[in-house]
Amino acid sequence: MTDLALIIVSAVFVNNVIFSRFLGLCPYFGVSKKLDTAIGMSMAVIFVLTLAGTITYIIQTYLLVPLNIGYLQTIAFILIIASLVQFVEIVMKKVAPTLYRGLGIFLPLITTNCAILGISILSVQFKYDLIETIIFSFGSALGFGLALIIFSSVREALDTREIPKAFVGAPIAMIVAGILAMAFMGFSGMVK
Amino acid sequence: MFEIVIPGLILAGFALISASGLFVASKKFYVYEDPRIDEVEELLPGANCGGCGFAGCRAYAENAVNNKTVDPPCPVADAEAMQAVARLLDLEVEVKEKQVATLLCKGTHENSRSVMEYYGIDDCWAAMLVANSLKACAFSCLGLGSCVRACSFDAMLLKDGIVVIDEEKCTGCGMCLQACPKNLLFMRPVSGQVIVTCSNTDRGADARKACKIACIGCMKCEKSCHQNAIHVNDFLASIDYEKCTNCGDCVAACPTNAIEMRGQEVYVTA
Amino acid sequence: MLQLRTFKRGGIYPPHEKLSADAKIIFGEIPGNLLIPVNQHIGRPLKITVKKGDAVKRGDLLAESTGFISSNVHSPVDGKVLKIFRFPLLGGLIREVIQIQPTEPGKSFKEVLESDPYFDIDIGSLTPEAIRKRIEEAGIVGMGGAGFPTHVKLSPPPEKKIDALIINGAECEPYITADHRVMVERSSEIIKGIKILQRLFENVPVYIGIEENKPDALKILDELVSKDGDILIVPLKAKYPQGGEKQLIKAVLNREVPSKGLPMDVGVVVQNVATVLAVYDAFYYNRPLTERVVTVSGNVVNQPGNILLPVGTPVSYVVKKFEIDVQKVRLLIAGGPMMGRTSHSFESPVTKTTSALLFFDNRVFAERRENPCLRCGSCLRVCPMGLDVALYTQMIKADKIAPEAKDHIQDCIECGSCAFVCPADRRLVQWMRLGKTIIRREN
Amino acid sequence: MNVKEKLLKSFFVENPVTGLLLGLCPTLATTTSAENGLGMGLATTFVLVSSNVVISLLRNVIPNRVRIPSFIVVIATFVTIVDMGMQATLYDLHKTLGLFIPLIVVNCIILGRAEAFASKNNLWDSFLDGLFMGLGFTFSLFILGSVREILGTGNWLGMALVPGDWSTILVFVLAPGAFLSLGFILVGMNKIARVIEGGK
Amino acid sequence: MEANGVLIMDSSPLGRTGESTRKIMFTVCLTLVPALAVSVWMFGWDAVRVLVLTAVFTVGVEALIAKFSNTKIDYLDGSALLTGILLAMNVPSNAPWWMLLIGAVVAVVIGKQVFGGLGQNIFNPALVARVFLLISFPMQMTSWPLPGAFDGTTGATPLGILKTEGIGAIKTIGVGDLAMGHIGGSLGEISALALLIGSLYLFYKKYITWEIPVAFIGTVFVFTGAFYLINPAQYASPVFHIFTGGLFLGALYMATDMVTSPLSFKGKLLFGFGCGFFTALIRLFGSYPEGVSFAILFMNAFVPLLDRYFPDKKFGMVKNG
Amino acid sequence: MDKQESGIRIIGVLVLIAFFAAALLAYVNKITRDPIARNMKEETKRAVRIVLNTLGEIHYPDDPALKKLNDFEARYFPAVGKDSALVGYAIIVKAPNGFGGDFDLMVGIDSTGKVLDTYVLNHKETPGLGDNMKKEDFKKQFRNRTLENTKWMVKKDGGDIDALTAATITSRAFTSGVKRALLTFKALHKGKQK
Repeated sequence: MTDLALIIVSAVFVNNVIFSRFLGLCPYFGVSKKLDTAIGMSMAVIFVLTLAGTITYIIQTYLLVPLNIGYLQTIAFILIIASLVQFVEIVMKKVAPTLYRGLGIFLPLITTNCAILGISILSVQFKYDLIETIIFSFGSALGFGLALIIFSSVREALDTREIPKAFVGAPIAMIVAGILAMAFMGFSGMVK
Repeated sequence: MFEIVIPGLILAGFALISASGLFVASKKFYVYEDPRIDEVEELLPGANCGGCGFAGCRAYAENAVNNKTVDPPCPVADAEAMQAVARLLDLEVEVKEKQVATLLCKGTHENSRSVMEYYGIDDCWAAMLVANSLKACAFSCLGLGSCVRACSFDAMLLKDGIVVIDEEKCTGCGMCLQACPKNLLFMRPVSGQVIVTCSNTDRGADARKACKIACIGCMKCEKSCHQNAIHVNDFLASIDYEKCTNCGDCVAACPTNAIEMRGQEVYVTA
Repeated sequence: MLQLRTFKRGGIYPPHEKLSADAKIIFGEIPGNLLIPVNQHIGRPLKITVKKGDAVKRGDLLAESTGFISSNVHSPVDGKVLKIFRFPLLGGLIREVIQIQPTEPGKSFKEVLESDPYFDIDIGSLTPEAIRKRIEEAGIVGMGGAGFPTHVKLSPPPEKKIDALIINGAECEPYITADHRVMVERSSEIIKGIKILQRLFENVPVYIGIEENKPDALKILDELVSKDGDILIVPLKAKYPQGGEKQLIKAVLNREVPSKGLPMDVGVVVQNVATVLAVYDAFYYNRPLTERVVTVSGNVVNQPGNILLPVGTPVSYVVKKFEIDVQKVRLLIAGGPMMGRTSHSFESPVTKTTSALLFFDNRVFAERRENPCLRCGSCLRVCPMGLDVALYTQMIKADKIAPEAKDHIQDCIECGSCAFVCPADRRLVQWMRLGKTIIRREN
Repeated sequence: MNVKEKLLKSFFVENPVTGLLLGLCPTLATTTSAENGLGMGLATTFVLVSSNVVISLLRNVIPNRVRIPSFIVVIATFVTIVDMGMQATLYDLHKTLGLFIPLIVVNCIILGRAEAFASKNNLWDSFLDGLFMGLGFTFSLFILGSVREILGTGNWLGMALVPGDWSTILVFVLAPGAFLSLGFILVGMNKIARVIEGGK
Repeated sequence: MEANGVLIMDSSPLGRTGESTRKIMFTVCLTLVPALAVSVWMFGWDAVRVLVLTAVFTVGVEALIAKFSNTKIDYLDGSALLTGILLAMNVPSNAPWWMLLIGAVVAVVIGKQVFGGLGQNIFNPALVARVFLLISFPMQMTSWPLPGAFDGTTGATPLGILKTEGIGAIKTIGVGDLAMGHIGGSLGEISALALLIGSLYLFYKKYITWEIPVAFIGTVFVFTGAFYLINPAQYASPVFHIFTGGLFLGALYMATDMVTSPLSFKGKLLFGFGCGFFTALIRLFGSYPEGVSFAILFMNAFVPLLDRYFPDKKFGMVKNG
Repeated sequence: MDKQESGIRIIGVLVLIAFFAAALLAYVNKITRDPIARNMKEETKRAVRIVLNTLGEIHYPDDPALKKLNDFEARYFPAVGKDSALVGYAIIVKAPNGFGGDFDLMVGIDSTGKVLDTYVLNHKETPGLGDNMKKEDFKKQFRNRTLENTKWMVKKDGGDIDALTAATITSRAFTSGVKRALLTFKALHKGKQK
C-alpha cells in the first residue's frame, strides 16, 4: 500500500510529467490558454492515460515479451494508442454525449501527447506490475492535470497583466513554467 | 526468414484489427466537413481581426463555404486573395477598392484649444465618462488613442492631440471605427483624395469659436462643386466619393481650410 | 436615543468637513441668464415644447416626458427663450440646454417663492393615482444625485409588496449640508410630504435615517414625530456610504437588496429628504420641481453656505454671490467629493440633482499619477458591495472581462470608497464605469 | 523562393521550435548540452527526411481515411530504426537521450510535415522540406543546448570555457533552466525573425 | 468669467487617504530593521555588506531596466529595495558578491520585470531569486556562517543538521536560542522574535492581515506536531520547526506579499494552509532541509485559482431578499 | 475525394504497410542485436578499466560474478595481469541510503586490499552537492586505504573520511559503499587463501 502511495506522490510531485520528465509539453503549452479547456483536457488525459497504460502493459507482457519482439514496442504502442483514442472518441460520442461535449474535443489532441506513449514505455522500463502500472499511469496523468490547471489559471491571470510586448505569449509561458519547475524541485528527494 | 515474417504478421494483425474497427466506426459516425473550409481558411490572411463580423478567419471560411458567398469580403485580404477564394467556390467576385480609415477631425492642440486639464485614465471611452470633450470643440478627437490600441496593424499613432493614420499600413478592417466613442473615424476609398476634416455640426459661429479649421456650413464648397459631390447638412459638409473627381475646387473655395486635398503620395506622418 | 445602526460590510470614514452645517439656507436673486438642461433625469430623453423667442411663465413646461421613465422640465422664472443649443453641463457632459432670459433679473427669489399660492389640501382625499400623477407632472426626480424619476420609484408592480418606506437623510458625503439644513429648517414640511407618500402604500411604517453627525436634525424630527406611531427616526453611524440606497436599507432594516435588484425587491421604497420636500411643494404650492437647495463650500470659499437656487442658474452666479476668488479655483465639483463630478465651465447650470458646488484650489489635489496595482486589497476591504475591485479593474484594463465578473461590475454603486483608499492612486471608479460601458456596448 | 532563402526561413522564421512551438518535449528534455541537442536534432532530422520521402512516395497509394494511422506506422518504423541504430553505434548518446528517441514518433513536427507537406508534394520537395525543417529543429536544439551547457557547466561541446574553480549556474542544466532559457531564446529568435521578415 | 488656468477634470472620488505605494514599501522595509539589527549583531559587518550590496544591486538593475525600457518604471518606489532586503535576508552572510548580483538580476528580471513590473508578477521576486540561487549554488547556499563566530566557521542550519544528523543532534538547541537567533542561518531566518516585533506594526497598519501567517504557522505546527506525537524519536518537535528556518520570515513577509497572495478571506486561509502543508511536507520528507521558499513559490501559482474560486461573498448575493 | 474507396482496400493498405514496417524492423533488429548487446556490456567494462587503471594491462571476464554476503550482495570482476596472476577486483556494490536512495558504486581493489579508485555507475544525488562525489578532490582521499587502516565513517561521526560540503548523507552512503566493497574483497580473499 505504501509503495502505491509513493508511486502516486512521486508521479504527481517529485517526478512530475511536465516539470521533471518533460513529457506532454506540446499540449501543455497549447491547451493552457484557458482554464476551462485545461480542466477538460486534464480529465481526458487522466482517462486515456490510465486506460492506455493498462492496455499497453497487457500487450507488452502477454504479446511482445513472449514472442521476443520487444523492438516492436514503439510501433505497436503508438498504433494501439492512436486507435484507442479514436475508439474512445467514437464510443463516448455514442454512449455519453454529454461527457463527449466536455472531453471529446480534446481526444484528437491526445494522440500526439507524448506523455501517453512516454508513460507507457516508462512503466515497462520500470518493470512495474499491472497494479503499479495502473497507479503510475493514473498518478502521472494526475500530475499532468495538476500542472496544466495551475499553469492555465496563471496564464489566464497573465492576460490581465501588462506583460512587455516581447514576452507576450510563449516566452512568458516558458518563464512561468520555469519558475513552477523550480517550485516543483522542492519536492525532490521525497521519494527515494 | 521466419523471424522476419512472424513480426510482420503480428503487426499486420494489429493493423487489421484497428483499421477494420476504425473503418466500421468511421462509417457509422462520420461527420462530413467540407474540405474546402480548410482551403478557404488557408487563403485568408489569418489575422483573426474580426473585421468581417465573424468570429475569426475560420468562422468566415465556414460561412463562405456553407453559404457560398464572399459577402462581406474579408476587409484585410487583398483583391487577389478574395478572387482566389471566389474561384475556389465558383463565385464571381466584385473587386472592391481598398478602404482606409480616415479621421474626420483636425482638432490639434493648435486648432482647438484645451479647455481643461484631464487627469483620468488614458482611454477615450473612460474620458467620455468624465468629460465629453477635452477641447473647445465638442466634436473633436480626444487624442487618448483608444483607436490606436484597437488597431492590430500598427497603422495609427497620436500626434498633436489627434490620431494620424498610415494609409499604407491600414487594411481597412474597421476595428478602429468601433473603438472611437465620438464616431470620428470613417472608411473612404483610398483614391478619394478630398476630405472634410471636421465633424462639428454646430452653427457656423459656434463652430468657428471652437476650432480654427471648423466647417462652418457656409455652403461655398457645395456651390463650387461641378459634380454635385459635396453637400452641407447640419452645418457640415460631406463628400460623396462615388461622384468626387478630386478636382480640388471645393478645397480652394473653403474659407476655413476644413477641406483637405491629399496628394498622390500616401499620407504618412510617422 | 436609539442605538446607532449601520451597514456592516466595508465603508470608510472620510473627514466630514461639514463647514456649512450651521449656515441657514439663503435665497438669491433671479440671475440674468438661465441655461436649463433639457434632460436632468435618468430615462427617456424629453421633447422640447418651446422654441426660440417663446415667452414662458414660471412653472411652464419647457420639455415634456416621452414615456413612463421620463420627467418633465419646467421654467423656474418668467422670461423668454433665447436659444436652444449644446453646452457643457456640470460633470462635463455636453448636452442641449434651453437658454432663458428672465423678465425680472435681480428680483429676490424669496419674493418669487412667496408669491406662489398656498393650497391647504386634504391629504385624506388624495387617491394614490392622483398622487403619482401629480408627482409625474411636477417633474420630480430623486434629488440625492441619481435623478431617477420619483413617480416610477413610487409605482412598484403589484406583485412587489411594499412594507417599508425609508426617508434618506443620511447625507454621508463630506462637505454637503443641503439635506441637513432642509431637515432642520423645513422639518414640518418634510413630515407633511411623508404623509402624502404614505398614502401610496397602506399603513406602511416610515423610517427616517439620519447620521449621528446631524444632532440638531435628529432632535427636531424626533420631537415632531414623537406623537406619530408610524414614523420612526433611525440614528445612523456616520460612515460613508451610509446614504447609499442599498446600504441604508441594510442599516435600517437589515435587508439585503439582491444583486442587480431594486429596493422594491425587498419591499422597500427609499426617498431622499429633498425629494420629499419637492413632493410637499408640488402639492401644497402646486410648484413643479424648479429649484433646490445647494451647498456651496470648498477651501476657497470664505463663507460656506447653503442657497436655494432655481434650476438653470449658472455657476458664475454662485461665484459672484459667495465672492469666490476665481483665480484660485482649480477644481469645481458638482456634488460631494466622493461621488461628485468635476466641471470645467463656470457657465454650466445647476440642475435638479446638484446638491453641492465645491470649489477647491489645487492644494487639496496634488497631481497624482496612476501607479500599478499592488493587490493590497484595501479596495476590497472598504467596498460596501464586497466587490473584488482590484481584479475587475485589471480585467477591464486588459479588456478581458470574465463572464462571472460582469454582474458584479454592474453592481458597483460608484461610491468611490475604493479609490479613496487606494495607495496606488488608481482611478478605480472610472475603471468600473468604463467596465460598465464595455459591458453595455457588448450587449 | 530559392533554396538559400528557404533554409534561412526554416532556421529563423518558420523554425519548428521557436516559430511554431512544436516538438517541445525533446527540445527541453535533451538539451542539457550542445552535443545532446545536436544528436537529438540529427536523429529527428533523419526520421523527418526518411518519413517525408516514403510518405511522398506512398501519397497516392494511401487511402485518405487511414492516412494518419499509416503515417504513424511509417514514422514509427523509422524511429525504431534510429533507436536501434544509435544503440548499436552511438551507445552513450543513446543512453543520455534515452526515452526521447522512441518519443520522436509523437513529435508533432514529423506528423505535421507528413500531413501538411509530404502527402501533397513530390519526392524532391518533400525531401528538401524534411531536411530544412529538421535542420531548423537541430539548429534551435543546438542553440538551446549551447546556452544551457555554457551557463550551467561552463563547458561547450566538451571544451571548458571557464576556470574549473568557478561556480556555474547549475539550474540551467536542470529542468527549470530549460524552460527559462527557452523563454529568453524565444524572445531573441522572434526579434531576429522580425528583422529577416522586415528585410524583405 | 475665466479662471486662471483651465480647470481640472477627473473621475470621482476626488479625495483620498495619505497612503501611497512608496509609503507601504518603505514602511515594510523599516519594520525589518529589528531583524536586520539582530543579524548585524550576530554576523557583524558581513551582514551589512550583504545587505547593502543586494539592495544596491536590485535597485540598480531595476534602474537600468527603467532606463532602457519605454514604459515608465519608478525604480525608487521602494519595491526593488524591499525585494533586495528580503533577498539579502535569504542568503548566508558570507555570500560572494557575484551571487548577490545574479540573485538581484533574477529577482528583478525573471521575478518581476518580464511580467510587466510592479504589481504584475505572479511569483514573489525575492523567492524566485532565492530558489534560483539555492538550486544553482547549493554549496554556497547551504553552508552558513555561525552567529557570533567571526572567524569564518561555517555550519548547517538547525534544519540542515536535523536532516543530516538526525534528531539527536538538535537536542542541545533550546527554544530561546531559536527565538533569539543564536543559530546558524541566513540573515533573516535567525531571529523569529525580531521579525515578529517588526511585523506587529504591519498588522496595526493593516498592510498584512492575520489569515496567512496564522494559517501558515498553524499548519506547520499541526503537521509537524502530529508526526512528533507519532514518533518523537524520529521527528523534531513542532516548536523546533516553528522557530527554525525561514518560517517566520516566510509567513510574515514573503507569503503575505500583497502582489502574490490571494485577496479573499477564504483564499488567504487556504493559501496559508497550502504554504504550511507543503513546508511541512518538504521538511519532513524532502531532500531539501527547508521548504518555506518552495512552498510559497508553489502556492503563488495557485493564487489565480484561489481568487477565482474562493471570492468573498458579494453584497446582494442572497436568494430572495 | 476518396469516397469510392472500398473498405477492403483501406484496410488492406494499412495492413500491408504494417506488415512491411514490422518486417523491416525485424531485419534491422537482426543486424543490430549483437552490437547493442556488446555495447551494453562495454559500459561496465569501461568502468572496470577506469578503477583498475593503475594495474596496467589486465584481463577480466565479460560478465561479473556474484558474491552474497550476510546483509548485502555484490558483483565483481576478478582481474588477472599479464602472467595470469590475480591482481585485483572491480567490485560493484550498492551504496546504501544516499540522498536520492541507493546508488551503484564500483570500487577497484588491488590484491593487497588497497582501494585503487572509485566509479559511480548511476545515481540520483543532488546536482552540485552530492554528485561532487565524482570529483577527484573527494575520490582521492579513498585511495590506498584498506579495511583495517581506516575508520570507515565520516569525520562528523568519528571516522576518517572528509565529507563533501553540505552533502554529509551522500558522503556517508559513499563511505559505507566503499566499506562494503572492502568487506566483499575480504570475503573473496579469504575464500581464495583457504
